[in-house]
Amino acid sequence: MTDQNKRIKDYFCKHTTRCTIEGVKKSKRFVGHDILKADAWDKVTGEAVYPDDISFDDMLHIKIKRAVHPHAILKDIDISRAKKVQGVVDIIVAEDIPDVRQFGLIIRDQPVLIAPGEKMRYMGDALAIIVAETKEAAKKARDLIQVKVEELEVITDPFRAMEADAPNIHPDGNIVITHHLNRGDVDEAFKNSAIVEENRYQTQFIDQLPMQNEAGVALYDERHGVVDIWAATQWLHDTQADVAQSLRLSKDQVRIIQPTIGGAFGKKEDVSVHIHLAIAAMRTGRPVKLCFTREESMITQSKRHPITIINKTGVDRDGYLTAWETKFVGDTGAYASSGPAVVHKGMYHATGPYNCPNLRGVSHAVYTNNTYAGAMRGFGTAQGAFAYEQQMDILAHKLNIDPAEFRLKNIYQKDSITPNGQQLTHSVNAEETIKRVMELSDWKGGRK
Amino acid sequence: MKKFGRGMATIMFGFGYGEGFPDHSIASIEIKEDERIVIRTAAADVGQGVITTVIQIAAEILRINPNYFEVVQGDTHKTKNSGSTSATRQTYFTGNAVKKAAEDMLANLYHYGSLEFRSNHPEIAIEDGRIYMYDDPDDYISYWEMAERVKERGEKLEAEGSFFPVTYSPDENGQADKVYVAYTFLSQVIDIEIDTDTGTIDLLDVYSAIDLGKAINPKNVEGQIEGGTVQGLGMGMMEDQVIRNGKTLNAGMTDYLVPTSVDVPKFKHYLVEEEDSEGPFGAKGVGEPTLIAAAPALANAVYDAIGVRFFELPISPSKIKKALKEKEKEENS
Amino acid sequence: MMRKSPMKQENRQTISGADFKEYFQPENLQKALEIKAEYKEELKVAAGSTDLLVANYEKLHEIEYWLDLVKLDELKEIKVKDNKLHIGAMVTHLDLMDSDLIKDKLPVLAAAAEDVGSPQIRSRGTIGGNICTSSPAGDLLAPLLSYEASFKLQTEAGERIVKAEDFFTGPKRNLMEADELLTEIIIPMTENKREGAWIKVGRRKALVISTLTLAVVMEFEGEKIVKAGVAMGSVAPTPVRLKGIEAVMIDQTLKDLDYKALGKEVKSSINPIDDLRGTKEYREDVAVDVMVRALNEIERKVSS
Amino acid sequence: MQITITVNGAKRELEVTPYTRLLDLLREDLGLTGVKEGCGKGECGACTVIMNGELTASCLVPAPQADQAEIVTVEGLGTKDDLHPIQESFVEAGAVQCGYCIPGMVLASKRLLDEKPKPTEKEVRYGLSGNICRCTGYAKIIDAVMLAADKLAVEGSDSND
Repeated sequence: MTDQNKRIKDYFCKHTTRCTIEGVKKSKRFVGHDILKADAWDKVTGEAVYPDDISFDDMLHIKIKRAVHPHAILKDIDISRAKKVQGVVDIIVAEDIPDVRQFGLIIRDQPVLIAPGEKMRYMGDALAIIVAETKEAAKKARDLIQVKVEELEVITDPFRAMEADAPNIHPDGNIVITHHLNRGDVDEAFKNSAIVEENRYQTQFIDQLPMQNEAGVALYDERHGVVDIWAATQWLHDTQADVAQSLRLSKDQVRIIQPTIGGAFGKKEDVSVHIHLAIAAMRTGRPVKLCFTREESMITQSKRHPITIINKTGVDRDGYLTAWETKFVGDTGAYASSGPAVVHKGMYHATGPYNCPNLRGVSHAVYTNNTYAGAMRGFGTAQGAFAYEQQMDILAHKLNIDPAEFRLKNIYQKDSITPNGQQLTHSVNAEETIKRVMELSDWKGGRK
Repeated sequence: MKKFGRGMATIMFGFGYGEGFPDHSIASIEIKEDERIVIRTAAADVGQGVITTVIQIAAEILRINPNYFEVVQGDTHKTKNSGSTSATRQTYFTGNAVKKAAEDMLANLYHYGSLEFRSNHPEIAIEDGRIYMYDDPDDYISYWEMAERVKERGEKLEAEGSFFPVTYSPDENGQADKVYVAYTFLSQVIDIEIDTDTGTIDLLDVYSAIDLGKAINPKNVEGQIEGGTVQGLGMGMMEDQVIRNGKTLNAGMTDYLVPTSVDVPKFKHYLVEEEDSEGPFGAKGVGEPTLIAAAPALANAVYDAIGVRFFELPISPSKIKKALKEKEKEENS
Repeated sequence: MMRKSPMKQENRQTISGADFKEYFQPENLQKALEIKAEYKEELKVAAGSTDLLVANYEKLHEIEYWLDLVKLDELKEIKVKDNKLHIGAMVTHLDLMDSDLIKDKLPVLAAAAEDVGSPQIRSRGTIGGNICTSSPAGDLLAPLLSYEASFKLQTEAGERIVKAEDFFTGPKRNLMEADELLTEIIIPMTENKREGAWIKVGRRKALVISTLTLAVVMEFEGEKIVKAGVAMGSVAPTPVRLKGIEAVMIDQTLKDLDYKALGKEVKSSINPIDDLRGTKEYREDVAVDVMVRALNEIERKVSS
Repeated sequence: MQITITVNGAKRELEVTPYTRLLDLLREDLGLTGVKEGCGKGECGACTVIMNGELTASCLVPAPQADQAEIVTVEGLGTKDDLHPIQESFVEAGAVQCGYCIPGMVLASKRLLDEKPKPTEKEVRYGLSGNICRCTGYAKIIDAVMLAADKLAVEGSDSND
């Protein structure tokens, strides 16, 4: 760290305990200052250890054989040729691990390996874990595994998934979860509105694209019965719990050690390499390593939800919001992941930071055979903002008001009520952000 | 031809898991005889800087240079649950947990200090790793000596703090008293130029004002705004994982495009610091809110530039060019 | 603050079992041609490797026979001979960008080289590789067509010269025989004033595969256009030379030309497809406008 | 097969296979894990090294093609206790978040500043255009390179005194 001592006199009030509150506030020495990042030194020299930088002697390499069709019943998996590849140590299929349970962030709906008779639901589903002395041998064996499937209708659109005759991707149906919002009298308010604007918005699949792909190393400490996993996760203890329940171990038997994390943005909330690593380490008794390729990462791990948003927004003649009706339909893909929380969090923010007394909303997270969608920075509200902030702009133009002024008219103040009925009791400085950004950009109602 | 456009967006983000989901963080601090102060937290530093944030908070409370701190982080067997690095929650939750642990530690320094000096708090001063009586600063006990002495008592100079605010689960109408612990607000203005020949967008300037209570580390906050905004702009104009019939057509960075150093705009920021939240030193979370305004502000800027609304993301050159053509047709007919 | 992991890899030096049978790294062209004659299509030819390693990602170990041209210094030269520019096939994009000769005589090619991928790709990728990969999006290909380049294809026994416009036969296909190597790119020089324009359209500003490229080269006697080369990339299964457009320009002055009409002519002479990088419609519409832009640019250069 | 390469100033004779990429050779055989793999296809710049003076995607170099080459990786610049001015600038400018792109960024900056000691902002942007960063939005990285240019200029003028 640079020489902080030099600066101490500038910021430190000597008789700290006897200062007034005001004095304390001004005397902050470290908070509010540009202290250099503690981990930066390791990172600029290449010394920081990321998951894929870890290796052990005698370490084996893993590759995963993945689904061959986005929605199909596995009829047969033949690993006989793959097993003959020189250097292959173990090929693990579902029947080798009959006790292993499904995993998942909110709903445990993801199988560790697909067994014959079961369904693969997207291209990232795992069919076999190949463990070999070299990466090359593992790749070669993976490509020699032969799979027979019975293809089913591939559901790519959540609206198709919600139709009565659509095949169920999971036993309980394709709608994972539905939430509602209701406040005030929306129909009456629309009737009394000067302008009502309705639009349908559509967002896309986005990959969080952290620079470091999912990777990890595991080691089984047979003496203590503990499997050590070095891999990234955004929530250490939750991943530990998910791995432990899946493998029917106690939490103490699963130790997860976090190396330096090469970015996450929501993508590293879900289990990725962890369970496969643990299984391979426990079966082979040797250290094992699994690194996803970029392609594998994009196909296998979570996405930002594409959400269809239908917004109907009313204003009165004076430019105040009167009513807002919204519908969110989110494509959560093959597995729930964070989907049951993402889509309605988006809806809960559907009006943006604007006062609106009458509100009606419904949200659905829906299964399809696309790569599953989960968490990504913004968590449903980024999709929602694309819709509500265009609604605001459109209405401002229709009202012939400066879009900034229109926002200021409706912006939350202290004690405003959110769509959830939450009264904002403190720290509501939204208005100031608009005023400040107007100043900063020399805002003149649109073009410079 | 190049057409200038400017768009604004204002967003809010309720952070923490909220919705009645149990959401907490536990952290501990230990002062060691070997001149180290160890903070233990399971909070994952994904690059956003929670390690530095908690050091700053603890250093502030314990009145000692951040150099002395070491963060033990990311080991299920060495740390207690800190919740996830998501929901924009670590500065607020783990920041508060560390602050509480540090406050407990400070109180203990006073406690043990008063025993050593046979005095009481008002006469004792603590600063820069030294405990002493106000009237005799030269006769001090260092934190490290104190750790040694506490150890001799068969105790440890260690403190734990946790933060566990309550939220409520919304009812069937989505209503509850407190759904999220607090909200961060951000307004952004984005200036662009559209090349009408190619339908491509040039990003010029981005102006941001964020209501974050308090910036624990202003430069790192700026880094969050810039990084988040660029991700949001990627969402707005180029990012699109194309999945057709269940298969990804652009798995890889050749055709899944994110902005490069040549694509990104210039930034100006304003931090609204009212220090009025219940986070550490009044801070609120900033991670996610920094992304959210960019795509809508961009869409509004595109409308300002060419008079066309785009309801579907991303706003790609193909879409812009097509819209320009249709608009021209419309205007001619 | 962070502890250094004890598990971090140290010098390990273990080599896993190999499938490859031969890795040839000849030091002269004759030897390379002999190897090519013997192994033909079994060989994977490595020039800058920037395409080869992408195409064979995760299956490099399956390549049995390699022919590495990296030590053929005779293919790394740029020189003038018989009033023609000879560019060795192993000349990199960076070499092209930095060569005064290329910048002076073939500015459109130099500009295209500067738009290839990234600095990391330009330092290794070669002109020969760009040609042999024969991607319709290869950035150097439209300029080579518009400069009327020819390619020297050599075998152990002899050589032939093929015009660039005849070389490309389909997406990633060309008329090279299995025993041939591309050794040289030959471009005629001229005493006439020659001006040109290069336009690359992509979905971001750097590190991007072209959605569309356009290279226009014109030779003037006085104000009269005596020769024209117009070529595009990513608008058909191969990079294409638009001879119909060129014919309209010949013997005209720039003033005589109706830029917009020419642009529309371009649109009707190309056959793009919808793909991830842009729609067919987009490419057609952009073709019109970039043609106009290119002609305006040439007009500016000529008058200055 | 055997190759000879000079890595960060030290000459090495190494046994390689053609499917060993320079990236694998540096990371796995030489333990230089500051060289990162982000995509394996030359599209992200995380594996950037300076090879014979030029920026190179080490994921696209078969090891035998590196025979006789001079390679500089981030480990060849400075150490934690003695940072290179470029590394120091990255720390001070707040240019580091997750850090995965940073070794490549530092090397791209070095190559740029070796050629253009006083770059314009535009030149910096183009100089870094082969290196994707997903965290920072590049602003602080661009600041860092400008800061490094200043530092190196001061250093250069000092040594000329």
